Amino acid sequence: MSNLVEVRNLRIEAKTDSGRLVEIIKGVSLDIADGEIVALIGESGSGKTTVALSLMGYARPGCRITGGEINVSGRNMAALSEKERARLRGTDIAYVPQSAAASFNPSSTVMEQVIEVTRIHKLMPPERARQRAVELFRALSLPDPEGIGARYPHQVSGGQLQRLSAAMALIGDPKLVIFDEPTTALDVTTQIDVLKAFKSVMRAGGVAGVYVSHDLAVVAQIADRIVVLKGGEVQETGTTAAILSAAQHPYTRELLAAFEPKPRQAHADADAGTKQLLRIDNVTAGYGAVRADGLPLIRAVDSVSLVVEKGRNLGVIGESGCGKSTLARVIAGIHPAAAGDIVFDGKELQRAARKRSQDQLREMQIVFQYADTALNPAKPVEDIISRPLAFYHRLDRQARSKRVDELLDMVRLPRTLRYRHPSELSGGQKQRVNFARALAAAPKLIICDEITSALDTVVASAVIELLKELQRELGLSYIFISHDLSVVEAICDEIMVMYNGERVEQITPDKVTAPTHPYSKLLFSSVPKLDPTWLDGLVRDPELVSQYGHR
Amino acid sequence: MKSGVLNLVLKRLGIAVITLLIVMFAVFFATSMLPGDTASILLGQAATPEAVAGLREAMHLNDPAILRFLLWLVGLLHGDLGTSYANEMPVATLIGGRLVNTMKLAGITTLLSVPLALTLGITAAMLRGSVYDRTVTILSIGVISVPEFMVATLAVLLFAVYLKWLPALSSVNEAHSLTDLVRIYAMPVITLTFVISAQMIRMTRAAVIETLSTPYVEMALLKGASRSRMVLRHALPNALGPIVNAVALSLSYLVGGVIIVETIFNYPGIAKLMVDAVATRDLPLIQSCAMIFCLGYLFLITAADIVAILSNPRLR
Amino acid sequence: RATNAVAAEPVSGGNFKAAGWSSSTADTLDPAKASLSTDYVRCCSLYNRLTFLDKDGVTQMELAESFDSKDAKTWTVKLRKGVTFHDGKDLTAEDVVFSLKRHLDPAVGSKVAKIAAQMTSFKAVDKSTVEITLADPNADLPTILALHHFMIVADGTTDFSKGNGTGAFVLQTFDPGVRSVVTKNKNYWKSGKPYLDSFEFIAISDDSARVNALLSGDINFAAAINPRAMKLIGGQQGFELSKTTSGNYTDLNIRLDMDPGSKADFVAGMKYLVNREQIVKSALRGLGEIGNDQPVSPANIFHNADVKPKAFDPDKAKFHFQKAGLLGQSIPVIASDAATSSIDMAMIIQAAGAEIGMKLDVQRVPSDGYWDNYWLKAPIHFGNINPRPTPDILFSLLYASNAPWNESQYKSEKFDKLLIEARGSLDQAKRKEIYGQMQAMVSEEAGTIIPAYISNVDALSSKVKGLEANPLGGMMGYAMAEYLWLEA
Amino acid sequence: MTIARATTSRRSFLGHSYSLVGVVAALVILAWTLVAILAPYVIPHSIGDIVDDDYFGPMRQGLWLGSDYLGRDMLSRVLMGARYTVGISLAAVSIACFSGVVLGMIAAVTGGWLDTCLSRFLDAMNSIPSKLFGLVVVAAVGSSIPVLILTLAVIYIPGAYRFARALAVNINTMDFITVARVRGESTVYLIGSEILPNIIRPVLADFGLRFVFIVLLLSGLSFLGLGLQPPLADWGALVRENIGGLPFAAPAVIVPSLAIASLTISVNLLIDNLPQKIRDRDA
Ligand SMILES: Nc1ncnc2c1ncn2[C@@H]1O[C@H](COP(=O)(O)OP(=O)(O)OP(=O)(O)O)[C@@H](O)[C@H]1O
Ligand SMILES: Nc1ncnc2c1ncn2[C@@H]1O[C@H](COP(=O)(O)OP(=O)(O)OP(=O)(O)O)[C@@H](O)[C@H]1O
Ligand SMILES: [Mg+2]
Ligand SMILES: [Mg+2]
Ligand code: NI
Repeated sequence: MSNLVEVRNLRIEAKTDSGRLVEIIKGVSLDIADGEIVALIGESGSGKTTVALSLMGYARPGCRITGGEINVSGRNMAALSEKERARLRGTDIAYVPQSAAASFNPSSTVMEQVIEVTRIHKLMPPERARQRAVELFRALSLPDPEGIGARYPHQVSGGQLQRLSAAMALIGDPKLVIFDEPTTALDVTTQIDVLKAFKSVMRAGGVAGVYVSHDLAVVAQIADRIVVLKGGEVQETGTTAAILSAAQHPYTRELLAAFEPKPRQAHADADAGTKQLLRIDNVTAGYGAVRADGLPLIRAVDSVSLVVEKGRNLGVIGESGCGKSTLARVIAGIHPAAAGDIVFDGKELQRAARKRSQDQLREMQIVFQYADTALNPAKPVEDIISRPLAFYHRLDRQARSKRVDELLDMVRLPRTLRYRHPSELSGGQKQRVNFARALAAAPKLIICDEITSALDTVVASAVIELLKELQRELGLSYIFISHDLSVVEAICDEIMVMYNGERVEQITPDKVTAPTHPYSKLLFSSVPKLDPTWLDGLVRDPELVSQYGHR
Repeated sequence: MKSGVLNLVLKRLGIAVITLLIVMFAVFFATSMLPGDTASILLGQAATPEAVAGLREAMHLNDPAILRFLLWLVGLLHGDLGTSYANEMPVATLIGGRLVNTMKLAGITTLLSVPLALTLGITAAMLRGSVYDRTVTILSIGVISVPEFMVATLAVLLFAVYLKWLPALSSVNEAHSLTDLVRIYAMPVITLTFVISAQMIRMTRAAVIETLSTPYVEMALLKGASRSRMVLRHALPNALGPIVNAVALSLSYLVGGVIIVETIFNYPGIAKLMVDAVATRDLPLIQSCAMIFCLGYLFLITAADIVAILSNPRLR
Repeated sequence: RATNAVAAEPVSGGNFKAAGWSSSTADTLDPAKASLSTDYVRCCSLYNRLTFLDKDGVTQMELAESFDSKDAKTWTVKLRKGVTFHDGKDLTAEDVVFSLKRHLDPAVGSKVAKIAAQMTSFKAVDKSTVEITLADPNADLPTILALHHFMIVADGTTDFSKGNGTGAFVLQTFDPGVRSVVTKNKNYWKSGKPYLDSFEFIAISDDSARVNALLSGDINFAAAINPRAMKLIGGQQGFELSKTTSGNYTDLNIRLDMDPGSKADFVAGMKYLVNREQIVKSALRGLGEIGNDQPVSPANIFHNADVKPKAFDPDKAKFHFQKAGLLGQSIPVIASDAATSSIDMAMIIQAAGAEIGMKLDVQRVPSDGYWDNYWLKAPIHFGNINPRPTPDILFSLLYASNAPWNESQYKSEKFDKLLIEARGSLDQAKRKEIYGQMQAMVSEEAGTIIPAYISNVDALSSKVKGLEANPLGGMMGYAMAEYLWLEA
Repeated sequence: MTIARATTSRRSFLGHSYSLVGVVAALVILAWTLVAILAPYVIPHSIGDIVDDDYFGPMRQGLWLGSDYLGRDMLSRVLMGARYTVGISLAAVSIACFSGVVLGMIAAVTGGWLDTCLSRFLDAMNSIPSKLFGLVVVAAVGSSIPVLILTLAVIYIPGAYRFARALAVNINTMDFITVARVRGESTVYLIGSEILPNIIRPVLADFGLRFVFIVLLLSGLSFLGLGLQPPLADWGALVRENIGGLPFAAPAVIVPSLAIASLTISVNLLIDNLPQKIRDRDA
């Protein structure tokens, strides 16, 4: 056996609650050589996470490995006993989960969890493990590498958690690391540091990797080979260069084509009597104790003003933790502002959602960043989506059911998904259900907080198309929060750059090549390119990096 | 963080004092709702109107009840629990030794039942749906569905009457050695363990099952953690909130609810004292006992709340 | 099988442990306040009375040497000499005067204040002579003073927690509601007694627990066991039963001054409806004697055996109920665990009623507060009367027009006259005749139904010797501690 | 999660899936319910009639479950006892859990003063001894079966409240609740449709336990004079009044104990193995 990993004809079935079997992986085969990094790309819901997990001999609840072989360093993971598998997990094969936030135990410190692998497998004394962890933190450009380990997960931002879980995987010196969308929560500037760290660690240790991602540019930087999945089957395999430059399979071509989103056409009625839909003036909000002047101790949003015009979109970009989500919550009234005014559709809005009228609530919908927690785990998808239909529009049962089908179609989800619980969906599927629910309300303004972060390029561009279409038909407006600059460029009429709670600049998409504020410059120069050599050849202005890089 | 916890504890203590006052008043109100008063009850069948009137006069029961209650509260502030109406002894004396007995019994039972119940609950959760799990469920429900007095009586019949291994009565004053102690406490403790464990077992099981399906437990599995590590290190700390609540509620039973065990094993504890006090409408004694029960209960639930908060860094 | 230990040679020594059935924080060592068997047992071991009732119901002298009276109104009591209290003080007439006079003080809360009220004056004639004057003549005074409440305490005692008496034992520990331990009084005036080194008394209110404690050897004596446990103990080696039929009874009272008792036919019907045999057989499991609706039991020398119990006759009962126009109506009957076996009796009567279409609505009420809230008050309710040594006490307490506990509100001038006549007479034969007549009267006329006199069964280890039955109740009229010994 | 997976084989029928254990448990409960309904028509003897001269009689022809301490027919008494044990306990536990859980969820969702006041008030109620409470109820409103049911319910509301609130507080912090809130949903919808489905399993487990407690407390209250009047008796009371038969292994004490155990165990097993609605309909 020459390869580190040899998967042959892998089949994984899920059992629905009626006992019906659904094949989610239909005979996948793939090889990974020692020290090689293989990227799994493909449609959201195609089984990337499932295949990745199966390499550890694990299938999620409700799923079962029903056929095939998974040989990792010569042992068939599917056939081993649970004990033997446990021995390999963490030491031979390590996993970086897709949703890092949920994968940390909320009641113990980050450091404890990072070094737990060394405790379980008695790899090294805890002191030594801690030192090693700090080295990894530093390599992954985490702020305060010495002190961050003592914090609890909730005291660390989403992007930081993602890097911490990478450290957790790397500490056991595994032969194979499985990264499941490890940079989705990172802004592009941080992403660069992290990718560099991954590359150097893996190269230094000769570690092989499986890199699951929807982001082709990122994949281009890190992977040696690419496996394209769709519907639980491998579509195409090839070296990174080959796939990127000369893809054979039509689906792969589709993916690649979708990577370059059509830039936004100038609005047809752009100048025709624009009307303000939303205006916020000098809004300040934050967390922690309220000070004497009525403002909170920690200000996550600091005197931000913005305007959204009817039928137009505003993009909000900025570093992870700069206050984007907080701003969204403030506008939606979930986190009432401490100061400032919000005017919506000509009327002054109450700061707290509780005090707004039902129509006001309906007309402004917010799509939460974390789809995992925004969907009630106890309810099937159809109930989740049809509630706004019943609540706002008083549709009867049949009409609701019909509308649910339409909405599922719109967000490119199969209709059969309607009966599932959120736990039976993939990351990107959850995200789309979350979005479909907002659409169901038929609002005037939708605040989208990272609604495409877990979507593959094809589906993401389909969703973007959907947004545009709806906008054309219904005159909707969006506030679009994203770390993905190309998506923002594609849809937004205006882009607001935030840094540390403040608005530093507002530009139009056609000017992204020439931002004026230095932070914006750094940001835009960090957007990865589809060119595999981009990362290695990247030179950034060291002054900018030291000023706006991670503190 | 530290001062936050301190603040929290202080706040809870303040609330506990208010709750205590509410309870005291409710108990007072309840007692005065009951027909009959100490004088007529003490005289029992001999209660002729004249005799009752005379005794009432002599016992100063003619003062308005609320006044006596308030006086008792004032006395309490000076650490004086008052004097029993029924036998004119200081309430503190009456309660003293019995409270110690109750605490001993409760303490020993806790030491036995809590670890046992948690172990069974956790293992049942780990092996959910297995024969073991079902057996634990059936046994734990079966055991509490047998009335307490029957468990106790059966135990006495078996261990004291037929096998003669253990004494039928738990005469605390005869404990001179450790073996005596074991012999005396064995049966009451076993009976009480039967009574209170089921709730802890079931609730522990339910809470652990909920946390076992979280992504971080799944992550622990993917790190190669053993079953016990997953449960003890990852699931349990996060299920602690509901578990300590169930434990607190179960243990609160040990303070005031053990009347049947006290009766059958003739164990001089405080539950029987309260029943006697109610029977004789002995207001100072009722109030003092009620206060002890309430304090015990408040202590337990407050401790549970605090443990729950401490176990969850998010709430700290 | 109800064995009475035959007198063998008593042996001294041994620690005796007995269990009664009730205790409470209201447990007291003040004889005037004694209300439960626990109190009686303790008081009997610590104190003495002037007189006591022997096993045949005959009054014997204890601290008194003699009781004399010419008119049954003024009584001269000579006290025994050489008796000392536990604290060393000699017994004097002052102590007796103090002990008796206390009962008249309402603040003491004496249980026998009503009976004591007839003693209008006390005089310590000399160190060992007391003169007691009664309001009206009463030939029974020596017997009345055999009641447990009339124990003699030291003059001026206010704190009874020391249990300072002249009795056979000295108090060691007393924990109200829990237990008491008394040890042998070395200076006891009855020579040779007591035999036991110590006597511990506890209460186990649970019937089966009490029996089990005896069977497991934790105690030597279990008082008042459930008749159903007899089978169990009877079958065991090393245990014995002692049966006492005293005058204890549970009665069904129909108040004659309230509906439906005001209809004479209802009362008559009820008397026929009570299946006395079944009550004795099923509710009491044979441990009782069929009663004939009057309070003087066969154990009493004044019992009138000619008053026959009414036979169970549902047809007659139905006839009377029909006549009273009450058939088919629902009549509430109050019963409670407080009155021994009353719930069982009520159910037996209820079942009989159901057969003839008489609907009796048995209401079980809490034993807590029963005597205060229901007894004497409800139109139809159960009572439970402890044995009293004389018909006079029973009648004046329970049936005289001005009786404090006139359970059925029976009022008869003739009866009242007879009562006073018998009380003042020193002629035994005449009294017996009058009492006999009175028994017949209440049996027929009063609203009280006494289906049975309840026997008491104590269970004990065969090592316990010296136990005899006593008409005042189980445990040798509660005074057993002084008389028992443990076989080596 | 491999370690927390139910291994029961389930069968489906009418859009629900059932486990065998659950079906058996449901059948036992159904059987007792039928007994409760039909008891008056099938009992061989009136429950008050003394039909045996002996007491604690053994099982024999005519007296299939022997006789009780008075010599009454045990079979009739157990069958009739089912009425009270099943009926009263189920009514009481339903009221207790319904009110407790609803109040608990409202407190968790509303928070603030309402939460504090409600929690303290119910804590206070919980620390009043139930015997005292029972006596007060008898004294204040007298005794009848509805009063008995309400008393039992009131005694167990605080516990149910505390438990439900503890669970609901955790759920209440989740984003999906916020989503529903900013949709403008009412409290009723929040607790009924968003929170309840997520706490229903532990709440039901709690329901099962409380049911057992109520079955047992029922007889205790009857002895305080609250509710059932002689000769009626629930199973707990049957055990209690016949406890003297234990040394003789009399059926009079064993049978009602087994009846209680069979009912309470079935209720709890059913709760653990409830039929589940099958969502997947595209088979
Ligand atoms: N318990 C289940 N029952 C039925 N289908 C399931 C279950 N769990 C997952 N699936 C389906 O399996 C497929 C593969 O899921 P997986 O999480 O592997 O997708 P993915 O490729 O990682 O997608 P994403 O990029 O959105 O995370 C999805 O279509 C999902 O709906
Ligand atoms: N509940 C909270 N308590 C205290 N601080 C918080 C809380 N929630 C967020 N913060 C802090 O407020 C700041 C802004 O957070 P916010 O979630 O708005 O960031 P973001 O821009 O949306 O980041 P990301 O791109 O990672 O989603 C961060 O520094 C974060 O640590
Ligand atoms: Mg995935
Ligand atoms: Mg955010
Ligand atoms: Ni992305």
